[in-house]
Amino acid sequence: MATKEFKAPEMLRTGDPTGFCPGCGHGTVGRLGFEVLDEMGLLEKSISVYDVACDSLYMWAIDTDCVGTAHGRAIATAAGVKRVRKDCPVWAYVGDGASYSIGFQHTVWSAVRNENITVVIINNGVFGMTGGQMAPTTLIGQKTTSSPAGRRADVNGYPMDITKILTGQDIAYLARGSIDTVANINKTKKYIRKAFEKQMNNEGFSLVEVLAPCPTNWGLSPHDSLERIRNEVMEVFPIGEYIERGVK
Amino acid sequence: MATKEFKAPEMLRTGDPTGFCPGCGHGTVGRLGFEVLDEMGLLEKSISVYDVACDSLYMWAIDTDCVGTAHGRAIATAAGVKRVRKDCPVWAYVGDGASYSIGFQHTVWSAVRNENITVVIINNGVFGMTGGQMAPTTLIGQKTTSSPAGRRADVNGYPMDITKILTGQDIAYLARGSIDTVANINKTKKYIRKAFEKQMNNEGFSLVEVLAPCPTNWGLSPHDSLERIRNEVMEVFPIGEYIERGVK
Amino acid sequence: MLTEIICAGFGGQGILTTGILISYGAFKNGKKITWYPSYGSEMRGGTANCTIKISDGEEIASPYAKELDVLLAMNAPAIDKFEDRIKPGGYLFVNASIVPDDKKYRDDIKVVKVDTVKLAEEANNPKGGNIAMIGVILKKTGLLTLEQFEASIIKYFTDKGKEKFNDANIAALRVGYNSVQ
Amino acid sequence: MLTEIICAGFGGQGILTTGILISYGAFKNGKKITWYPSYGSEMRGGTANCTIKISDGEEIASPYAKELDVLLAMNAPAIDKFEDRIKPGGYLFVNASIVPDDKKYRDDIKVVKVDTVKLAEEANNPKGGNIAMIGVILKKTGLLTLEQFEASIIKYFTDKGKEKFNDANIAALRVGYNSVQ
Amino acid sequence: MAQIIYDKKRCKGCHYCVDACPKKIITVSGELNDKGYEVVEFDEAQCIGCGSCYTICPDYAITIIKED
Amino acid sequence: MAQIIYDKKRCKGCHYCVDACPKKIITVSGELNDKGYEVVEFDEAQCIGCGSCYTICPDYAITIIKED
Amino acid sequence: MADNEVIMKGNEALAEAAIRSGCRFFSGYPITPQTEILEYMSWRMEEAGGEAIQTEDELCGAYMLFGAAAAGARALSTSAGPGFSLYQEAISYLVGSDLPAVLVDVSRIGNALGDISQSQGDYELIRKGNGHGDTMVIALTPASVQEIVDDVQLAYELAEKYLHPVIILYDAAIGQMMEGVTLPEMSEHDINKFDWSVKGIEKGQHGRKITNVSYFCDNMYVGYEKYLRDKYKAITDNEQRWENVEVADAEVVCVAYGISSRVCKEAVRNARAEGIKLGLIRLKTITPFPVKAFEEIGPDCKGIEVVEMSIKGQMVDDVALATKCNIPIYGYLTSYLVPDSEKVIEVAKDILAGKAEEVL
Amino acid sequence: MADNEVIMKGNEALAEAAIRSGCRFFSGYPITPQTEILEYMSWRMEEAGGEAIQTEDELCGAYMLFGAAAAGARALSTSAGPGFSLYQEAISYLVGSDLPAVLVDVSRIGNALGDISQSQGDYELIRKGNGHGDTMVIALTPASVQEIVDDVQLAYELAEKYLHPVIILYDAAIGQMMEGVTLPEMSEHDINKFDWSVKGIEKGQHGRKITNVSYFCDNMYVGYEKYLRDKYKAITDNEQRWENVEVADAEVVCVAYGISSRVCKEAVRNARAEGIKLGLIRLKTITPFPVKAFEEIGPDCKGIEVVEMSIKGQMVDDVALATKCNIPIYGYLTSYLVPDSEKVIEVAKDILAGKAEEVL
Ligand SMILES: Cc1ncc(C[n+]2csc(CCOP(=O)(O)OP(=O)(O)O)c2C)c(N)n1
Ligand SMILES: Cc1ncc(C[n+]2csc(CCOP(=O)(O)OP(=O)(O)O)c2C)c(N)n1
Ligand code: SF4
Ligand code: SF4
Ligand code: SF4
Ligand code: SF4
Ligand code: SF4
Ligand code: SF4
Ligand SMILES: [Mg+2]
Ligand SMILES: [Mg+2]
Repeated sequence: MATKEFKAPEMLRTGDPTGFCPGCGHGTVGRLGFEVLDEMGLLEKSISVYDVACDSLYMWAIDTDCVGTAHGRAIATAAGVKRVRKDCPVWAYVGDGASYSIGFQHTVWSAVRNENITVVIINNGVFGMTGGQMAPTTLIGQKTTSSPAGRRADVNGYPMDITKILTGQDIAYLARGSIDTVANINKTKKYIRKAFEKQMNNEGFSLVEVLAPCPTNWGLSPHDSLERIRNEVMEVFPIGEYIERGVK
Repeated sequence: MATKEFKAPEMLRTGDPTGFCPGCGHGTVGRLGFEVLDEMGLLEKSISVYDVACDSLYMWAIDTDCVGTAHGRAIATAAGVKRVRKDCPVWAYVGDGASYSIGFQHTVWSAVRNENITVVIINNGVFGMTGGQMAPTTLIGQKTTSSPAGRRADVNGYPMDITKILTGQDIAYLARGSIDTVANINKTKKYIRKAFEKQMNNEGFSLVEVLAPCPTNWGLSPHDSLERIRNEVMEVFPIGEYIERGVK
Repeated sequence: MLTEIICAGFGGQGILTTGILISYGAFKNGKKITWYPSYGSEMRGGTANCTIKISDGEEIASPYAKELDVLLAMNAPAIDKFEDRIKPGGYLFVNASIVPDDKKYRDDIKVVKVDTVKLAEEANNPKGGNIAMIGVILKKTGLLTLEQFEASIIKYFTDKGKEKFNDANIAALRVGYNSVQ
Repeated sequence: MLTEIICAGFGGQGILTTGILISYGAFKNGKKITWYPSYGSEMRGGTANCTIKISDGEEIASPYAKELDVLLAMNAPAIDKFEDRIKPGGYLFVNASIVPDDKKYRDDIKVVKVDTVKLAEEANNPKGGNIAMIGVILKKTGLLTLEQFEASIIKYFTDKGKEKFNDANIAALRVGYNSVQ
Repeated sequence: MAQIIYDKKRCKGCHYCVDACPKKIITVSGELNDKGYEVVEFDEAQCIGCGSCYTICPDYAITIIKED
Repeated sequence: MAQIIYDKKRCKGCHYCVDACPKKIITVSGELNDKGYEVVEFDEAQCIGCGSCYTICPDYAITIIKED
Repeated sequence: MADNEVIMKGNEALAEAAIRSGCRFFSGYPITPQTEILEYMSWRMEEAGGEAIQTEDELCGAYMLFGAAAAGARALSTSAGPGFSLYQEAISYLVGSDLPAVLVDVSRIGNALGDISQSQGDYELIRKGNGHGDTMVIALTPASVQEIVDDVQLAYELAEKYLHPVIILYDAAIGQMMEGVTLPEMSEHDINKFDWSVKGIEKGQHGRKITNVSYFCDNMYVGYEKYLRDKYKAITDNEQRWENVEVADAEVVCVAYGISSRVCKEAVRNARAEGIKLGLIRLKTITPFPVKAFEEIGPDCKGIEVVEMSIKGQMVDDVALATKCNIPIYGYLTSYLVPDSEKVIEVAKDILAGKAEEVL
Repeated sequence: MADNEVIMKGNEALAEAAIRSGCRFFSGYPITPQTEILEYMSWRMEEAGGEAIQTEDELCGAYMLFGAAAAGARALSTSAGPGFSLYQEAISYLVGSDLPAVLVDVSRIGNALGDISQSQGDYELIRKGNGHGDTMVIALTPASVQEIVDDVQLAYELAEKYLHPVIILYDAAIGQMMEGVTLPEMSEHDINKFDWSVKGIEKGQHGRKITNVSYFCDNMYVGYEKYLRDKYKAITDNEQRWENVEVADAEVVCVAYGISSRVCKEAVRNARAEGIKLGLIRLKTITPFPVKAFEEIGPDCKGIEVVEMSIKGQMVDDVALATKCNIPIYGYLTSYLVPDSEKVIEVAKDILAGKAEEVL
């Protein structure tokens, strides 16, 4: 009798509960990464790089090798790690504030140099860790603690869409997923899997952005947060695969 | 009897000779900017922002208000100036190293915020001031002091093309000119004029990149440098208008 | 005289604002105050607290409390965390509409159970539980007179452009105040 | 004994390398040396110079020269800039293939005019003018013997993988050396 | 037939699973766990082992073992 | 007819103007200016006042006044 | 009680005071424990008719400030610990370009990320860091919300008097704390009032050049050496600020600033009540370091007690120099804990009893 | 003469020595006067089988270094003045995370852009800067090309001994100068030799976490306070390095490092020949500051002459503390000019004649 198990990697199940807020998307997205690494037999060999935002809570949630670096510098740091540890899967697991504002330059330049790392970016539309300020991905009209009247295009510019920025770069892989539904979660997992496969194939830079809820700073229930992703966020940030080298 | 004069703005003609090397493109490109300002009656009101590369030599070549700021920070600085001096035409006149590597983030983010400034970027394919190291725009195969065997895509990535990066941004104007021929110089001047007009119209961010020679660090005669632009550089960096708001 | 107070409870219970209202009342009546939040990554814990120090004369040094004169506990974890720090003879005000009635307390402190939900209902101000609680505290501790506090709370909300809540707030305050025999 | 030398000329004249060759020769023959370029934004001026200090014993302090024992001037501006700094009795070696013959010099120094182009031709090494100049300097100043310098220059180019130039270089050196009576 | 292993102490009461279950057999229990979060309960008998609840749970609180 | 005003001391000897002149009336003179740059000379009589030399000169060394 | 008497968080009071001092330009990036400044500016500046920009990073924040200051505005940029480290290059540029600008560092615990607890670990960064080259800034260290407000006004005045950046340094405790405060009246700053600022010229005028001042000195660095030494000397001579509390007859003198100094003041009160002769030198500037405050120390002083929320005791060297190495220095050094006034007295007692260990 | 005896520029010798010390990772961004290091690495590192990356900016250079060090490599990143200011945050992170890494600052003149002339204006940046929080690094100050080479090897050893970043500081004069030098043999570094570095785990092993060390201390900052104080004390006790030249009987003692110290050495030689009792304390480390060197100063010493290419006299405070404020301190301070040995002697004579003015 065959059995099918839906089971998180042991290291996640047996560790302490995560420090994330109820309904936070970090729990799901991080798990997808670790699941993929586990299924590829790479979890132990993996090296995760976090910065100082909510992603850093994974440092205590899973017992693998990791580096915690400065805000916005996870991608640069991961590139440094990978160049020394060429056999290890190395990923930067980071927020949208980190990757598209303070660390934006490293995001793009790691792509230009085609650093052989995987980057997973949580697009939750806010600076979660610091209490919900406007992020590069904050939608027009969205109220945050630093755009109390709602983001305005004429003042703060339009939301940063990394798929536009990296169009035309010769990188291994670029995709955007979402975790608003089970189907989308499964699709996102496939993206992340491809990203790691390409890294292990030495194809270069792979980036998967994931639309995820921050119920705390959105001031919404977890349920309503997922609705918001479906109804508002996905319209501005369409999900799908954007670059796949050879295919493109 | 009507007369037609080809005459550089008085402040350029009567000042000291510039500090640029023979055949350096900075002389021509900077002049175009000052010509346009002069023709628009704005030269005196203008505020120029330079960083510390070869562009900074203009600080001593023309006697208008200017700010010299840190390497790569001219665009951010210019944005600060403009927000205080809304009536003055403010431009950042800078190198490709400054704008696409160390200051890349400010270049893109000033575009995202649609800062109402004009940016003119000298694409000379090297870090001129520091002795000809590889720049973001260095072509594949091009030898520089920090890529003595020629730039390699697999090591240093492909040349940075700002028109790809800013595709899809809602900015006022984006164009690339060249100064390899009289015709192209005249075309470039039109681009720069449009850029300033849009600024004075409060339409927001305008950027004109200009392909220009650095004979010194290319190790070529001025004549051969212009040839190189025509034969090699322009192929990788096509000239033309890329974004014009409303038209696009 | 120095009065040390901690207000604590769940994140959404308006704890910080309650503390601010008390502080403001004291300040507007000539006292020196400090108000200090627990801030930052504690956010995710879902709990909140703030420390208030009120002085009649001397400058206040540290904003941290040493020995509490008053603990305002809006939930049970707040009691577990801070009860020890109340000075003998000090006050513990308990939000009785959440905290189980059979909870045990130190016997060298004065425990005052306040059914904030009931008081708010009585005042016809469903959001007025915290202000009613302040009313109770004023009456019990004599920190400020009712009139003093009424003036300050009216000014507070009026300055914020929220004068339309003034009547309801005063009602809640009085209900709380008068609920104490 | 401390010998202070400046080599100066146009950017493309191989000034810095000439200085390095002299320094290397001295170093490989047991002397202490410092070599110091003019660097940075002077690049755009189109001139180049370097300062060499050679010591038989003592450590060299500053790499800057105080009083020149030798000025190697590959063009006229180099003479204008540095002639004053030559110590009385010191040497000025002039690249006579560029510097006009009627140029006036201080009369308390020894001026040696060297037609580098002619010497290079004689040696059948069109690029050998600078090395021929070194030959002249060696003979005049006795800084190193011809043999000492030959060994060092061979090693220098051999280590750089450029041994194919050795014969031509030695030829230029000897032509220069022997051109001095 | 499927087995549901529910680790209550990890649950944060987001109730994503309640929405995600196609059989609607996950319900809010009213019970609070140690951390004060309102946990859920499962009608295991009706579970089809689709794994949706596992997939959407951000806190690794659910494991599903489906025997074919 | 056009007038050419040539500011020799500004000239850096790049000789862009030599290439750019459609009439090929600008030539390298062999003369050096103060800074040691090899300056050019013009055959003014043949100048059509097109301004190409002005336009391509990076050093503001040339002014052209064309009278129609 | 007047309408401008309110209770406010230190951070928000700073923002409001800046606006009332005529600041119409703010640029910065969120970082705890000072994000309230940016959040406050994000709505308040528009009301005041100014510009508040949440920049993409600290570097842009610092260089927009640079540009705004060059244009003649009263400008502000604020950060904390790690973010303030990123300001270092720009601060050096502000110094080198003679630009008046006000910056704020709300310090938090630790090197690296550290944590967000209060701490006074940025003393050296502010007093000796300031980027490369021969830099020195003016650094004010308010100890209460009211003093923050007063110091903002002062900071702009000093910045404009010396054409020099001024940093206001306080710790998370003071930034997060609410206290009663009297706000100044609203005032406007005239961006055209300086002749050196860029604003466009009239025909025939010379252009203004905001760049390294050394370019305009006789013989460049030869002249600049004197210029800068004179400027630093003037600042050092004129701008020392401190508050001495019962120092003259004290047997132990505490030296502290910011939150620690408040605790020391309480300790002095309580110690004196016990008959212990404790005193306090409270530093209101750390640059210039108020060496003059130490002149009041009397012959009875047996030791100095440095009270500082730092691991290294970052202030100790300056105190030693201010006392000409003549008085033994002891420390009550905490990292993230606000010092306790009883412990301050205990340490003082140990010093008097010969039981304390010197820190230098 | 052996084959590894060559003449080299200081900057190139640094690069070659790093590679021969097993450095296989370099990241950096061009800036005069140290770009030769990057240029050298751009071809040489590939030969050695390592990675040399010209990064998009200094921040990436510093954080790639952080990552490479975390992965166990001997890593190097180099910059100068303005660029080194941009390293400040990362240095604080290296300190806070106990990462061994070597960084180089080749200092140049001035705050702001300054110019590219030699100078010793980054003393405070290196000694007291190092970003936010309670930071202190080990800082070596070689005075010759040979010493650069020796210090590179030493730097890696110290970095790995203390799990701490080490900065090598020298001025443009030493970086641009060629001298004779004996290079060490090529050696390899085993990236797996540290148990703390990230490298992937075996099943059942615990993951390694490179982050703030405070997280792993008892009671976080309570434990970290002790940990860091002990570390700093060990460094201060064990790693002071200096060279004393005729100090014991000297009537005037010069204190200097780098290029200035070479000039002083010449001055001592010449002064002694004239019968003037001049001595020299040459600092080979500035952190820890070699206070022990000052013990040799004898009773005849009338004054200290600080010889430094800085406007402020950045070293003066440390010298005063090292002498317990007991000896008058005078300065011969230049900014961009390499000091002159005759002038060193002149100042010494003035000191002896009572004609010099104290700098502190
Ligand atoms: C240099 C620096 N600047 C700012 C901060 C403060 N900071 C920490 S995390 C963060 C933003 C986090 O947002 P994001 O990257 O989107 O991650 P999230 O928490 O939303 O997942 C900020 C601004 C810092 N720690 N260091
Ligand atoms: C923070 C900092 N990093 C590096 C430098 C050194 N630097 C000065 S100009 C320059 C590059 C100039 O290249 P580019 O911007 O292309 O201008 P160009 O001279 O080619 O016109 C560099 C690396 C610096 N001054 N400051
Ligand atoms: S603040 Fe937002 S991103 Fe951070 S843990 Fe909470 S929900 Fe997740
Ligand atoms: S180095 Fe290049 S860019 Fe700079 S002035 Fe010379 S030619 Fe122009
Ligand atoms: S999804 Fe997970 S955490 Fe959320 S309620 Fe269900 S079991 Fe609990
Ligand atoms: S496995 Fe599917 S059917 Fe079973 S409880 Fe989970 S979601 Fe419902
Ligand atoms: S283009 Fe101008 S600078 Fe060049 S040679 Fe002609 S006149 Fe001289
Ligand atoms: S104006 Fe035209 S024709 Fe006359 S010299 Fe210049 S380029 Fe030649
Ligand atoms: Mg985010
Ligand atoms: Mg360039």
